[in-house]
Amino acid sequence: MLTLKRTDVLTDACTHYCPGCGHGIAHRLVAEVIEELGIREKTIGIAPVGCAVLMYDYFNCDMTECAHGRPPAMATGIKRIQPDKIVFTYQGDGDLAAIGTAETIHAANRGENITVIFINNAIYGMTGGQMAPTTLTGMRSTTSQDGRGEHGEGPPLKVCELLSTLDGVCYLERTAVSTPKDVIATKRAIKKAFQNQIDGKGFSLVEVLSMCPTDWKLSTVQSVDFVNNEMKEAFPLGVYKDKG
Amino acid sequence: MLTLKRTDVLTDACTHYCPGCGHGIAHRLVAEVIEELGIREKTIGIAPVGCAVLMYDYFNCDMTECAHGRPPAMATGIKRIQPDKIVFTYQGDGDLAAIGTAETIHAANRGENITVIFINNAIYGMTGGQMAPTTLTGMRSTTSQDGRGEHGEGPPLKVCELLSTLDGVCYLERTAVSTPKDVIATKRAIKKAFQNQIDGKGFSLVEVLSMCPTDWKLSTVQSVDFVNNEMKEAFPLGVYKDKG
Amino acid sequence: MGKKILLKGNEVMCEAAVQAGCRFFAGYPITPQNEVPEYMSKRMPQVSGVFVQAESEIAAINMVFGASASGVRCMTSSSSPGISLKQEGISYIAGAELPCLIANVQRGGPGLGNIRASQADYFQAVKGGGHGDYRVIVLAPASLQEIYNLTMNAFDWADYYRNPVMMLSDGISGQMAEPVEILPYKPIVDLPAKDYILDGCKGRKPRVVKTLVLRPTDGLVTHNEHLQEKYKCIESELSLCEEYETADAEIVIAAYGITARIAKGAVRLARKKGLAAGLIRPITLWPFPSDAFADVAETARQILTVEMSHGQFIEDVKLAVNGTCPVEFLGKGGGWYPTEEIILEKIESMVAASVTTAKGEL
Amino acid sequence: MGKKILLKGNEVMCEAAVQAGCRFFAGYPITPQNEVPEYMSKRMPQVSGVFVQAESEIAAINMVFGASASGVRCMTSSSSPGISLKQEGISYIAGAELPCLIANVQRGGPGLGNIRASQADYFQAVKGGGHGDYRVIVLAPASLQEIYNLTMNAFDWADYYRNPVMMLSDGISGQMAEPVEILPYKPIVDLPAKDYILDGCKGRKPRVVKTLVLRPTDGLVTHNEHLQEKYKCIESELSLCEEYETADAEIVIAAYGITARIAKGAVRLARKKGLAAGLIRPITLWPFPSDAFADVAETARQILTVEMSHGQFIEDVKLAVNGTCPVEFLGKGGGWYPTEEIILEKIESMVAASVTTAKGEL
Amino acid sequence: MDRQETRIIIAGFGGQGIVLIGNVIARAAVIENKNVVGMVSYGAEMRGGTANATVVISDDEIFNPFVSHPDMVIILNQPSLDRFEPQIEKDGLILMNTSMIKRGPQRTDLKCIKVDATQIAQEVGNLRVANIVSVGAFIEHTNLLSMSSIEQAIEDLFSSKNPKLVEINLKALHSGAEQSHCLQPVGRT
Amino acid sequence: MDRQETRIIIAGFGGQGIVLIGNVIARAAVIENKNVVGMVSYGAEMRGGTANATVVISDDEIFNPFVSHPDMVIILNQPSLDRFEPQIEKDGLILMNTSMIKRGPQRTDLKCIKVDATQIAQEVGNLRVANIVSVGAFIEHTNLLSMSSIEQAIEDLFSSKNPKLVEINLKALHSGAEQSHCLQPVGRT
Amino acid sequence: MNKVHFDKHRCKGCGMCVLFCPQKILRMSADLNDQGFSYPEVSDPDRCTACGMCFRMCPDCAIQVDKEGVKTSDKKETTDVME
Amino acid sequence: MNKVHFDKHRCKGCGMCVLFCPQKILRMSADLNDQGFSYPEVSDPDRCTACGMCFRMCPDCAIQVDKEGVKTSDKKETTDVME
Ligand SMILES: Cc1ncc(C[n+]2csc(CCOP(=O)(O)OP(=O)(O)O)c2C)c(N)n1
Ligand SMILES: Cc1ncc(C[n+]2csc(CCOP(=O)(O)OP(=O)(O)O)c2C)c(N)n1
Ligand code: SF4
Ligand code: SF4
Ligand code: SF4
Ligand code: SF4
Ligand code: SF4
Ligand code: SF4
Ligand SMILES: [Mg+2]
Ligand SMILES: [Mg+2]
Repeated sequence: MLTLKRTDVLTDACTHYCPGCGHGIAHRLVAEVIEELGIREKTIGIAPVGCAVLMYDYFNCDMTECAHGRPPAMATGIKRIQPDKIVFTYQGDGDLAAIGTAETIHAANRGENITVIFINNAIYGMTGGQMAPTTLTGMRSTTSQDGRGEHGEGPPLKVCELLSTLDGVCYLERTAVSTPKDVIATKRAIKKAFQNQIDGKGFSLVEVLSMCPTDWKLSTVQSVDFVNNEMKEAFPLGVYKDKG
Repeated sequence: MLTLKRTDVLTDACTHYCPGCGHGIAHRLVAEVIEELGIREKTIGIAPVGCAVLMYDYFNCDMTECAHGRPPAMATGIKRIQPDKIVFTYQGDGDLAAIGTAETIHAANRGENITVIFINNAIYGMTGGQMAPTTLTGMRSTTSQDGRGEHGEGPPLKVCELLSTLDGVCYLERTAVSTPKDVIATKRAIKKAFQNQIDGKGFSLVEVLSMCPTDWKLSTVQSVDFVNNEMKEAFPLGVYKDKG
Repeated sequence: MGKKILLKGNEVMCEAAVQAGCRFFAGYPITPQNEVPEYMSKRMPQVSGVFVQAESEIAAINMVFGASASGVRCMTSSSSPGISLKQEGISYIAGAELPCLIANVQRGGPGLGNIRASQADYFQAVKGGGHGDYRVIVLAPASLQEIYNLTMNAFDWADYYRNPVMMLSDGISGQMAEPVEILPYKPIVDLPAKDYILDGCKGRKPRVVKTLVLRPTDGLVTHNEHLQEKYKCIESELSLCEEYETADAEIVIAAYGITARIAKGAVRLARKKGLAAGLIRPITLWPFPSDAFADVAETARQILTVEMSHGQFIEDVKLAVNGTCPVEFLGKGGGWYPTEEIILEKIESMVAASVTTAKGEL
Repeated sequence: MGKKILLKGNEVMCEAAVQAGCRFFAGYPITPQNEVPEYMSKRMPQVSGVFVQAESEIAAINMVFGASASGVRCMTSSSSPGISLKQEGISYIAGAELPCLIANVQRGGPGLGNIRASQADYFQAVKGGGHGDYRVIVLAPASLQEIYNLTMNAFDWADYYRNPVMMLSDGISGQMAEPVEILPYKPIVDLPAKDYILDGCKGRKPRVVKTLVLRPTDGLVTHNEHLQEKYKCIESELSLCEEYETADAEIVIAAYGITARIAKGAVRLARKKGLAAGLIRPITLWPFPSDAFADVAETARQILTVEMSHGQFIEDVKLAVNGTCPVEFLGKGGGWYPTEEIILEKIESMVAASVTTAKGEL
Repeated sequence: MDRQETRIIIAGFGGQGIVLIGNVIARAAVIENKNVVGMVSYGAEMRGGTANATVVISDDEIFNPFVSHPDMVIILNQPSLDRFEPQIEKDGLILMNTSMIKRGPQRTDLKCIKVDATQIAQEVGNLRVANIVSVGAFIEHTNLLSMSSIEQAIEDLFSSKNPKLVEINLKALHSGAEQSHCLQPVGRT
Repeated sequence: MDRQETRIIIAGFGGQGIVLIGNVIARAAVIENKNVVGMVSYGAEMRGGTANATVVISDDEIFNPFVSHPDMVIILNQPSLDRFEPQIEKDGLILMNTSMIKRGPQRTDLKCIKVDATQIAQEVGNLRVANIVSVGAFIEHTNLLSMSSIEQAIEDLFSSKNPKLVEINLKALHSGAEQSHCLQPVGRT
Repeated sequence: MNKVHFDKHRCKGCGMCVLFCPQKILRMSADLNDQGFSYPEVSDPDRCTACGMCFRMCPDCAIQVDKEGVKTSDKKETTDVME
Repeated sequence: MNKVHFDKHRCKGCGMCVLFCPQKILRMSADLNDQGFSYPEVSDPDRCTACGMCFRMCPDCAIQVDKEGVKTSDKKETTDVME
């Protein structure tokens, strides 16, 4: 009998995430991939500053938490010293695409052999719903109260598209966790991103479109719809780079 | 009689640049464009931290000098307060594409209505020849003594290609100052980048491939050859974006 | 007296800034100061001002650098880790002698720490977390009305002295709501013309705003001497301090900001118990009101420094007192909050100890 | 005694680091410390170490954060503006209690300033330019041989106390070349096992390296108390100081680093002139050798603080002396260099003044 | 300790409108020209957990804005009862939303207001006004503030948004006042 | 001031090999077991300007590594003469590359070594060794260091790179020593 | 026997499982758990196909699904990657 | 009359003008200027076409070229943009 159940790579702790938050799904997928690849005992994860900051309490492997936006730099330090270990970062859109822009781009361009899980929920979750670099045009947040784009905020930043121009990058895919099919695709992508690292192929990043019902001020159902209708349009899913 | 001579937008000061340095040519072009567009009295220039830091001594218009890598942020502050003024930054590859990566990308993505002159000389000039983000693969510098790429430095970062993915950007062109033809093309591009600002079109950037004989440890002639043969291959010239 | 309205400390600061003519704000979210960018994002467009959510704290301070060079009253805000990131920029702005307001709504450190209130960025604010010999005027309000008033003053002082001003707030002061009277802005000093502004050189010689001084070789030495003279002038003109029941106090509590507010309650309790306690509260942390402290040290038998950190403010107290009076300490970092009772207890134990000593001396 | 070789101060520091087993360096170019990344870029691959030219100072310090969590001896280096940018990271590393070496080859500030030597980052280094109550061990060598020796020790102390160490150098010390004996590394303390390292949880429970402490509510308070206890322990074990001719000195110069070296020359000159001068030179700036200063204050008539800044170090001198001895000041920032002659002159004027005073007192 | 001031904690689940309770009480205090300080728990502490707010009211100056040992608590769910009951000052007061809390207080020194707030809110016609129901009960059984100031505060808060909200909240307020009862401390009887 | 030490400034254009002069002298001092401190001007100051280096040599401890008032200067071009001549200590020494400098020193208290360094270098066969020609002249007319230590230093520096370089530099050294002359201070005669 | 099991205490009542159950056999409880959330109940256990959609979409790993008759490949007990 | 004029004192002797002169009529001086640089001399002024290539490539604005017979459009005295 095959049982779908909580993997041991997750600790028993209940997460602090809000009901319906996409972080929970993404956590499970990363944990299952680590389990399936049998790499728990050589994995070092880096939590971001963002809602996922406490993920060190949720993962049953060595973990660290790093200054806001700097996980790729910290990962570089760890991986360069321990090339035989598996190093991943898990970052939000504020972390990875605002304050951490330089660290993201340069780790990617150096082709650091790490895996980056990028949770794009189009908002600053942890700090209570401010505009993120990925907030959609017209979308309201506590710091874009007239809707993004009305006061020179520019359009949402597309990270996969941006990074795809870098020769150093190995693999980029954008997925979602807003339907079972997307969840399956996300897991496949995450697995590939870890496998690439095992195979020494270099920088892999999976961008996951994810729900933040709380700061979007939407119900679970509305949040899922928002990802499926609005976010997927602004951020088309797919593989943006695959060096194979 | 048409006289080709030093424009008054440049001060009388002799520059501190090394013999054969591309900064001098680029300075003249920017100054001539300012003169030709008749905007000297409403232009505010931002000098980088790099060999061009002293350009405030060379330009006959309001100038400021800013923390390393932050000219686009400072320009944002100035231009947002004085939208009727013409604001340009002049930055090296270390300034714009290493420490200033985040500021560059986000000012570009916000579509700030500014003009960026980006001098790519593939090296940290001012500090004495360390590897820049744009140093070519295999090229030796004081911090890539075995040639770039041997110790995980990654390939050179291509700024125009990178920024071309941003919806907020108006105009991107890569030119050079290593032949008279290139110089003419560069001036045309710079003029367009300023004209775009005058027309309120948003973020324009001209990347100028430029000689640094001193830190390349090459003669003038060799430097010119290096730009024409090696750099142009790694950084193809052309228009990377033009919203028109 | 105008109508009082209920606002959070963070919002009070913003509204005061708006009233004082602040028309540029750049910031990046961080708890517990998020009300600041949120309020400003709404308020700035209403007054034809500019709000920019920057990509980082570093970008924000450099946007402010640019806005200030453009002559507008401007401001940024953050909390501890974000303020650390601004240190280079603050050093630049101070070096370039530009006015601006920087708010630090302090939280628990070091590192990511937590989001409870703290006063552990005292050194950073007062001694200078950035490089070089520069000074930032540091204000430490103890009530929301004072946040309101000092924020308005801050812009005046910044312009008057051409110097950045830091509002050293904390998580409690920023998050608590209290009725505040929204007074209209009136400049408290004659403001000098801003003859350094970069606004295009029409009809005048081009100007330069810069911090690099290469020539002559001792040019930067001269510039530093000029800065130091200005700082001396600020020290002589601007040291602000409140004293409460110090005249006959044997034990004087030294505290600032929210801690001073609580300490005042402790003084009240102590007085009720017949203990001669008092409070000295610097309102400006830099310039530090050293003279007032020295005076107090002459009459007081002991000074008790209370701070929500592990002994930072106390160094300035000791420097001011210069050994003329013993200085005791009560404080912890990381989100420890003093109460009137804890402070009272400490006062009582100090009294007891001094009585014992007195006896022992007989 | 081994053979002496001629190296620049910056290179001496690098070679000592390599000898002490440093195997990770991340940095970003900045004058006057460029020899450091340049040397390391060459040397690290030779010893199977890692050199990374980071995209910024911020990235560099966070790479070091990661390398240290991996258990390797590691280091970063910069000069003043770049060190300001590292303040957030330093606060994190200190909060996480990880060892590393951070070198600041100080230059003139504030802002971009210039590239001459300076000592104006004293406050930043010693008081903490970052947020929160953390401490960094700060070393101030006065010769290249001392740079060599202290750099090796620095890694031991960092490991032993699980704390970042800062080498507070300056443009002169970094750029000057002097013959140095390249001694082999020997640990000076028994090094504890690194049981905090993240290297995959094989055969053990997973570990976490972090600075966020949310639970229990007072968890961060407890963590801070733990840090403070460690700092007290370091203070009691590690305060280092050199005294020169202080025994009978009436005027004692207090100075550190390159300034102390020059001051020593001034003491020699003064002694030749029959003036009872001496020198007290802290080798560790934090922990500050307060006891030694207090002792000196008991016998000296006056103390003269000399620093290449506008009065930072002097505050620690005053705090240590606590009013028991007058403390005079000689110093400027922005690239001003003291000479033996200038210091001697100041000593002479102090002597003259004190004679006058003595007369006046009659 | 003899204090002039009343220190209140309000606690419940995130969605129960805790902040609004604090806001209404604080505004009413301002209307009565009292000194008042309000604060809301903030940040990551909130996520998926309980929320709480504090209000301090006094005729005199308020020194400590931070409440660790409240005189009165308004508790809307079980976990908050567990957490805050031990912190209440001796002889303090506790208000419990009995719809969400099964057990009574364990301490015997507390005055206890009970109100079936969720139930009453349902009757009023909107589950979300359970918070204001509690306020009604709270004001009814304490001498802290007058009901009319609370009414005024509710009007100030809602009239600009939606007049209908004023109506339903006032209704909730009065239902809470009417349909609640106050038990004297067990220990004292 | 009575000092044990000799403080030297070497100055010229960027490409004239100023740093090497300092290096050779400092290394020779190390060979003679003297205390020595060397320093080179650095950074943006260099760009397009003059370069200079300093060396302090002493049998005793060296306290101040920074030279503002040299006892001796080696000057390879005109702008450097203009800049450094006023800074030389009283009764100091100046070495001038007369190929590049038209006027003599203006001060009358200085001992003056003259060497046509560029010219001699050309004769030796390589314009770039003009710097070592100057070193030869300098050592010949001062008592600072022995010629053999300088020779040793040159060997240490160049032998690993290219033995031919050793040869030509030694030749330059000796030509400089031979083809230079030293004038006593004008003021004294 | 139920093929789907809920860890009521872990559940945050988000309703994702209800939303994505293709059989529409899940509904939220009237009761609340200790955290104050209602949680899913199976209205018609027999119609459960053990498809795992609820498991996949649950952000809190509060669901277990037993797929009878499906063989467990050795190491891959939990998998979303359909091979 | 020479069409090309050099500001000897501004020149840094880089040789760019020499390199790019299509007429190959420029050479570096044996003499050095005050900065210590040799500077360009025109070997055969008559062959100068006033093409401006030297001007365009000079990093130090040390060159002036007079284009006789070419009309100066009012505001555009100096221009590299060939219209
Ligand atoms: C230097 C610094 N700046 C800002 C913050 C405050 N902060 C914490 S999390 C966060 C952003 C969270 O958004 P995101 O990265 O998108 O993660 P999410 O919470 O949405 O998953 C911010 C700005 C901080 N802790 N440190
Ligand atoms: C924060 C900070 N980091 C580093 C430096 C040192 N620095 C000065 S210029 C420069 C880079 C110069 O290279 P580039 O930007 O390419 O300009 P170039 O000199 O090549 O024109 C660096 C790293 C600094 N001044 N400030
Ligand atoms: S705020 Fe948003 S991202 Fe954060 S835990 Fe809640 S739902 Fe998830
Ligand atoms: S170092 Fe390079 S970029 Fe800098 S002035 Fe010299 S040639 Fe130009
Ligand atoms: S396993 Fe499938 S059918 Fe069964 S409850 Fe879950 S989603 Fe519904
Ligand atoms: S998806 Fe999970 S958390 Fe959400 S209601 Fe269903 S079981 Fe509960
Ligand atoms: S104008 Fe043309 S032809 Fe005349 S010197 Fe210059 S490059 Fe040569
Ligand atoms: S291009 Fe200019 S600087 Fe270069 S040699 Fe010719 S005139 Fe002189
Ligand atoms: Mg987010
Ligand atoms: Mg460059």
